[in-house]
Amino acid sequence: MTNEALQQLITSWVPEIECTEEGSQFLTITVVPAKLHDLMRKLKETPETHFDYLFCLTGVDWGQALGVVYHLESTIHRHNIVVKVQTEDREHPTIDTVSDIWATAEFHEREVYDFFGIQFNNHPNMKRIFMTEEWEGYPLRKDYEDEINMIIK
Amino acid sequence: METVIANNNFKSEEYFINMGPQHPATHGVLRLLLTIDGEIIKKVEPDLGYIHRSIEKMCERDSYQQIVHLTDRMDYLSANINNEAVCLAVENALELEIPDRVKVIRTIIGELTRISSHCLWWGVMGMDVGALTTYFYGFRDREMINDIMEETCGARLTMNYNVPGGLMYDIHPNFVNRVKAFITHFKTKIPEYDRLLTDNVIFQKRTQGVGILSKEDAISFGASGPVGRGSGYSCDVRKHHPYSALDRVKFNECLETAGDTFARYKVRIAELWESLSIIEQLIDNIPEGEHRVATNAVIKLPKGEFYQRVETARGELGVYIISTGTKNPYRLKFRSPGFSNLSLLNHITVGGKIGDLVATMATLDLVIPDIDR
Amino acid sequence: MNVPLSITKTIHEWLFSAMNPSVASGVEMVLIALVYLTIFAVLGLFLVLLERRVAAWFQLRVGPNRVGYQGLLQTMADALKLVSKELTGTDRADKFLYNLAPYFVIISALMALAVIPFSREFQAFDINIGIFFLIAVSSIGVIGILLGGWSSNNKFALIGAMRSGVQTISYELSVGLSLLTMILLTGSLQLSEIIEVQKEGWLIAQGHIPAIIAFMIYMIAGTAETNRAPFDMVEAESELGAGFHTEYSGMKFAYFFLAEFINMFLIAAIATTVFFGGWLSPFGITESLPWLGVFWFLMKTFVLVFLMMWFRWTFPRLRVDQLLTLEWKYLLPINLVNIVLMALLVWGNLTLKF
Amino acid sequence: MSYFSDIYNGIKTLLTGMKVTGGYFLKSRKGAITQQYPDNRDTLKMFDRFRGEVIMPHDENNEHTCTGCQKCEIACPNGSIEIIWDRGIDEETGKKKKKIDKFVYHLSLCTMCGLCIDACPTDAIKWGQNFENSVYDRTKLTRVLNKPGSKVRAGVED
Repeated sequence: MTNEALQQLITSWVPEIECTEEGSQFLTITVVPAKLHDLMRKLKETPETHFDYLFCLTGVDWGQALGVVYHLESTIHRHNIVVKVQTEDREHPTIDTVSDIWATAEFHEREVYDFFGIQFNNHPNMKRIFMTEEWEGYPLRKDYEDEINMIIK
Repeated sequence: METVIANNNFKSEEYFINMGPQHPATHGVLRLLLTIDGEIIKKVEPDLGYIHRSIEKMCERDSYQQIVHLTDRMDYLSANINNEAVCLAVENALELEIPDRVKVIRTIIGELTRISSHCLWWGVMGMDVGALTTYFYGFRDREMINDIMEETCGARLTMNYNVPGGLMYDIHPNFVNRVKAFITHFKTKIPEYDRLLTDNVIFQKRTQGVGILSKEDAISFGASGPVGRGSGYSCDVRKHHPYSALDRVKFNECLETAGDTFARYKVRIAELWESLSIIEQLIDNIPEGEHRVATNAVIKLPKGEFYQRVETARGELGVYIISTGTKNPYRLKFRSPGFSNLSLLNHITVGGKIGDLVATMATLDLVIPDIDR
Repeated sequence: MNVPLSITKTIHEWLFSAMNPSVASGVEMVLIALVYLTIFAVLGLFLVLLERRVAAWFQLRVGPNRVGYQGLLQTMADALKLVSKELTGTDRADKFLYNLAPYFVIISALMALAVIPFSREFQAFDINIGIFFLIAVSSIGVIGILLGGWSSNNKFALIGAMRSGVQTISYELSVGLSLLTMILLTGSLQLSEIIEVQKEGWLIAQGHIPAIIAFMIYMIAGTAETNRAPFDMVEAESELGAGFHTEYSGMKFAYFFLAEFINMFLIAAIATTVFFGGWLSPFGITESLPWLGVFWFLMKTFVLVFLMMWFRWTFPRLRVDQLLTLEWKYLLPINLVNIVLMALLVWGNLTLKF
Repeated sequence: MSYFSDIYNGIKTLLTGMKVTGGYFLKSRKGAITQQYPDNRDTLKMFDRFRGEVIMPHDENNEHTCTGCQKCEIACPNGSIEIIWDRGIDEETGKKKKKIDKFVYHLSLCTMCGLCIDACPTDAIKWGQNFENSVYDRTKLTRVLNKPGSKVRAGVED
């Protein structure tokens, strides 16, 4: 499926998304957290899209907002899409989990939680994965400070 | 410790055991929290982070040339392929035209790296199922590749041979002859691997029907590399998204359908042959030319997002760079193959014995620094 | 007919002529004890060295070659190191059983060593139930392993010990039955008698097909009995760390280690005695020189020991359920059929004698 | 019947495996792949490109080619290189110019990535092939690469 066709199809499902192809080799769509889970399920289950392979899940600190970027590929049609979701709440950011759609998301979401502090709703095992349980702060956030262990050039 | 037990809701027959972080079968500092009933595994929960160095955070303060050397320290057995991934991402972002010579050399060195990684894996696989001698035979062949690497790149493990724009130095004059000598040597050794381990009845009984991963699960768990291909899932990045000189060589994607430990083993052995064939196709016609394109001393990527996928010895490595136009990346994410492959460990080992867990883990071929970036 | 305790007749007679009988037998016992302890230590250290060198040669390495000529003193140095090491133990371990366990293992190995006929004269205790005694004593060792694993207060050690229990109980049957097959030929349990019978040809030749089958079963079961690879479920370093002796250090560990190697020697020595004519020379070529018996005996034993090392450095390890499958589904039924076959052979007088 | 063919095939594969190891056992005398390391020190030669440590070659007049441009210091990802420099008066021209006082190299921080040598415009630093770098005191790993009294070779800066 071409990027235009994909874009049309997805806009027909969820009208309020932003699509762009600028600055990236993939079609990128941005969606609000509330619509994320439905959209993802549709992307996976609709035969025309069939995005069954979540090959990358990245947490990003955009300064104002915290976000997650999902890179999806279809193993049948071999097309890709990037889905972005953002939340403005830096104190208690929450986003719906997609680990029920792609099992690989379980570990990747734990990693994002560990480093960015984004809570994933309905995640089966939402706890830190790399850091110790009692670690304070979320190290990959831009405002994270650690005077002892961090060297800033 | 106490909290772990409290969270596990044991039945009376079950008990809890710590496998790692210092355990011979976990190949590094991986810690597995096992819930066991006698010898039967009820639950496997990996506990990670014992050597997490926060490479992604370090990348945010490093220049693009400096990032390359950090990737050596992720999956140290595919160091060259990791370097290549970052360099390709940067070069694509800068829209640099890379000379053919560089592309061919990168591919040859990448495949050599794959062979050396699989040699080590084969040795360790044998050792994990109890055949200690395989380790040394695997290392003997790996040693030849290490010598080639040392002569050309200057180091045996953390080479840092690729730089954005090409290669740090040109290949050594002995390179071609040494690689050819290695190919002739290694072609007689793979059948020996088969005679010693693959055909062995004990080994086959240990691995067949153990740790079965279905194709659907493989895709859902994001398995890649030999782990995915052992389940019949065509996931070779070299085939689907060819990079460097891989679009001009003929090779087969090694697929097995059984999805068990033995299938994953056979995929890797078959990959040894395929990698040899790729090198053979390229080694005789390395094009003349520059080994490096001049770049600015300070590389600034344009604003945007760049994603590069490569196939390391363990599976798909993704480098995701978000750039704001400065000399450092705003965010750099490594999608490491080991992390996704580890996530399916619990799924495929529950119900097996402790011995099965060890054999299965050996074919997942985990490198812990790759998981704990 | 036999003098129950005799290293050599000359020493025995000299002792009894020099002092009164009760003192003499006391001195003799002490002498024997000293000699066997020395044999035990030297043999153990030598076997460890041999294993390391053989392993190195299989693995394209050089092996220990720095301490002494060609590394001959390497294991001595290792033993010294182990002696000087601190004895660590776990918290809340059962201290009494924990300390007792190594002695079980080592004493059972020593007891078994006593009945092995190194040559016609060189046998401490020629008991008339020799084979039976050996089988009985060799299974005491597993109690030591069980105790060691249990009392260590370590789950890996416990799993190792339980595996050991399962394994030894199963493979004891095959060891016993395969030796029983050969006893049908000899008609005696006494080891010196068994060797006497073989003057007409080694039992493996006398009993041809069933004897060869029995030998193969014996070697497999014997390897399993000593917990060596490919049956080293007990230690299984890639699964259990170090198995039952995870928590042992220093000399206590060394006892387990030495006993393991002595047990391997014992299994090979029994096979030599029962299948390969013990100290008898091949085709009687050195019959006029009886003291060469020790040489022949050791040579045959070391060939078998080498075979076991060859197994160890080639094969992968079995899984615990496959271990039991092999015993109960393959070895045991074949063994039972083999006994019947051997009985028919003896009954029909089809044995080969020279 | 598969019961017996299983046994037969099983034993056959085991013997094949033993043949492989046995073959190596017989050839073991000349086949050892390991090196007798401290004994072969005299014959052990590393490859020319081997990255052992960073060195600064000096010629017979005790001159090096480091101008103190600090490109290596910037290129280093780990801060292993510290250049302590000063402005001295050049004897010929009489102008003030930058020259190095101390070229400090922290081997303990170095990851042997080679970026400093790649960045050096005057080839003042090179890879040394020495790999026996173990010391009892880690302060010994901090080295000053320019020899005492050394100076920049004339003409390098042009």
